[in-house]
Amino acid sequence: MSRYFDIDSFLAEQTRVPVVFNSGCTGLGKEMDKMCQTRDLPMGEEVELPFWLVPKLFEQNMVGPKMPDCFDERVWQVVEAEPKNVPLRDFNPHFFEFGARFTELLRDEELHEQLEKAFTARYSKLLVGAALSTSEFKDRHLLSREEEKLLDAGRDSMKAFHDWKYSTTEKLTVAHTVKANKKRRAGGAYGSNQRRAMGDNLTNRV
Amino acid sequence: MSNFGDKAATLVQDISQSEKGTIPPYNDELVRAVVDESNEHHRSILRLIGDIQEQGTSLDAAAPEDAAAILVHHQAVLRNKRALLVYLNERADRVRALRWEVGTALPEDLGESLSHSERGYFQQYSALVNRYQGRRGGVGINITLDPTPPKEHKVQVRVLQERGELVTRDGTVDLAKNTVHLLWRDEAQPLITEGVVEMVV
Amino acid sequence: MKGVREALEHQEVHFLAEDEKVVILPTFALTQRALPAFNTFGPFRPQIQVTVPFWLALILKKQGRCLIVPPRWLQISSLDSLVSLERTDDIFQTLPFHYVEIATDLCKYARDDLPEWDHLFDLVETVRSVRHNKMQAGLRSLDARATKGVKLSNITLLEVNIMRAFMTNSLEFYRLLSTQTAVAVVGIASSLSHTRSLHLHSVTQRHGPSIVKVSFETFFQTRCNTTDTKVNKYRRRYLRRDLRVRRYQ
Amino acid sequence: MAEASQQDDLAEILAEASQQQQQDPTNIVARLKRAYVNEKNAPELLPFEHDLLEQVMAKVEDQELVVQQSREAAAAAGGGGGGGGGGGMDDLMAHIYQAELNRVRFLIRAYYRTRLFKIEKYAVHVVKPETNEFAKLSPQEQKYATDYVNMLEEHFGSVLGQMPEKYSSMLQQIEEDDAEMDMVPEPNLDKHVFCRVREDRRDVMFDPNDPDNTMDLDQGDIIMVRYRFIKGLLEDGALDLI
Repeated sequence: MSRYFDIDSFLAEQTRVPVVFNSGCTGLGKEMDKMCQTRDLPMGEEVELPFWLVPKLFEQNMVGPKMPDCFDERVWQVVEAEPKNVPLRDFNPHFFEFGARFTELLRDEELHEQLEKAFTARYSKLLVGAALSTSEFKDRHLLSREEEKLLDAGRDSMKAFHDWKYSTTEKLTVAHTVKANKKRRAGGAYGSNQRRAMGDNLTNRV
Repeated sequence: MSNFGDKAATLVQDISQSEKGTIPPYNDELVRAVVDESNEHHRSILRLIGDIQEQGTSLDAAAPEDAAAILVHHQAVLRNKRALLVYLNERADRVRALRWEVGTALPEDLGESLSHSERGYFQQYSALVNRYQGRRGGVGINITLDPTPPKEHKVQVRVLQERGELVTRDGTVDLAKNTVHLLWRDEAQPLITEGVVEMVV
Repeated sequence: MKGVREALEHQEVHFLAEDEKVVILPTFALTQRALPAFNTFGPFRPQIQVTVPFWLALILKKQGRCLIVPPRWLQISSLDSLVSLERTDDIFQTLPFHYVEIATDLCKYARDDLPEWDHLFDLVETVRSVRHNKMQAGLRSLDARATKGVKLSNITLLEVNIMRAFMTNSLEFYRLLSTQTAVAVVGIASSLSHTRSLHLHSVTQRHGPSIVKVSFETFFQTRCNTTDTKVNKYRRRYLRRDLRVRRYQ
Repeated sequence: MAEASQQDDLAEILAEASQQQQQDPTNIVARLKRAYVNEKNAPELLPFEHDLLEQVMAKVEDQELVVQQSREAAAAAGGGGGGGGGGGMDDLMAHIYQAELNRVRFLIRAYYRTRLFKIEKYAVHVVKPETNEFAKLSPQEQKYATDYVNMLEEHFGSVLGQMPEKYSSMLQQIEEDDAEMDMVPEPNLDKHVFCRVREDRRDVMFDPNDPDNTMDLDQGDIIMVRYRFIKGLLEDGALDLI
């Protein structure tokens, strides 16, 4: 199990999942449900458990999980309508990692498809552009932890590229490059954002 | 709503939120608490098993509510164990990185952030890398040098700490304070790491 | 471990580029062929072209001992046509595997050997940017099918390195989340999906009710009958056993 | 007309430029470079390049002598300051040899480091006797891996030893005979890697579960694919990781 030592994989399993106890639970009334009046948890009780407790209990048919709030019908409606603007982090900081684990357990085809669709939409409409660029990105707060890691992987690499390209360029005079940039931009060259970003970068360094 | 595993989660959360490349103080208190909680769960498991056996029932025929309770406690111990290991492992990664950053001597202020076992681990790891690099039984090349590809082959350095004479490939150099020298990159690098000299750009 | 990232760093790609060959015009004479070195260089004669690795050319250049002959693709006319081709064509044009690194270094260290080095520098950056935008467009269109393998024609190493972590990690998520690559999906929940809760009988059929006891038996039976809680504590037998074998081999 | 010929020129120039990449296959530095880049990009450990490293290390020692000699010659000819023409050339030779040596040393160090890093990451997996991972290591690496696992076990044991019995192993979540080691990190062979093709291959099937899906590989092609699918081609030398 190569994910055993992975911090995010661990934290994703902290997500609360509503379950119904099919069997009772001896001595754990209060532990499983603060409102419980008896020492033992009675059969049929609905409680919220952290996900890490669920798979084994489910395998043994001791609990039946229900869909957690973060995968509610309404969530998918928003994701479908405006994939770029959905604050997935607010629904669940480990939206995809937890989602993958949860579908693996339930084998819920519909949920599986929704997750894949959501990832694809967010990846192409939000992540690619932001990850392979160094210009300011204002939507970080919308990202799940997994998306944020992808974003940083891309941006770190872009930043390292700029650092590399303009390192030890003491002799590269600003005047030359910036002047040339302006000339070309005025001439209707493409990609002004990117070039501007690089120009700025150069100015800062020299 | 169960609060099993909450302490464990705090332990992992803390290390996860700490700045990359830093080593926050070892949280001995919380580690102990998670260990104690695990032993408490384990005692509950033994109690439940004892009760079942007392009734003359074999575990095979245990009532589902007893089995469920055992399973919950069991999973809780496993969860705590994983938290402890995720915490220890992430810290161990950072402790090892020190060997490559600061060399074989653990800086005092950092040493205070480590547990007793972590300090031992650092010493052992340090020795392990030394053995691997050694001439006898090792590969015979210092592999902590050149973390990035060589660029300029000579670098200009200014002496920050009086060091006296240094024998280099080009002959002997007197490292008197504030003097400037042109050194081979690989010979300068350990001195830069130690803070004896700084690079002059 | 410091200095060891999981992937190549850009500086390392640059290091690899320095082994590419370049033509120089030496200003000195050194006819003696190389001694037992890793590569053979020379002979060097003033004003006679000779091909050397790029790192060597840079050393000689910095000492004022040679002129570097710019490669033919690093010309304003070639790069101008390249820019328009790169813009109009969907595919990536063929370029030297290390064109960015070589052009950047020449513009840094050998600008007196280049006509209008700053113009060249900008043109190469334009080429790279156009290609970068194409790369982004390509990445946007990726989906789970890419986990079956993708051909990236004419991409260069530095370009690979720039998108490497983002692309491979994204595909890892596609692999994880893809319904195509997932294990056979059993529709336990889908039949009841309108209620979004699970039906339990199907699970019972899958596993049968006796599994619980079996696993507990193995975990705890021995321990109820023994009281020597400490004896086996450090017994981590698997590893010790194996390592012992290794040590005395 | 002029434009068309310019395009032809460009095509010719670019074709020429991209042909320059062939490296001499007998050159041991080129081979070390390949070994390093492959090692860096492969998720698992590749077999240690015994012969290659032995040759390179021997040559490094030779060259250290040569550098020493050129330096002495330079000193004799005029204090290394470039007084006489001959002295300047000796100095230059020494500089070139030193520079080359530095490049080779970097590759050796980086190669060793990359392997140690992977050994640490998958230490227990690497020393397991039932896999052949251990055989991929050099004798020094084998010692390193074994010692490393022991010290890791001691360190983790300082806390695990206080856990309830049967929960104190660092190999299994719950100790059980004949059960799998479910805590041991292993390399992810499904990781996607970039490769450059060295030899033409027709109809290459990547995914054995999808036999209809094949690809032609031409020399110089760059592909991105799951490591598992090209592991064999890498071993054959049909492609390199980049």
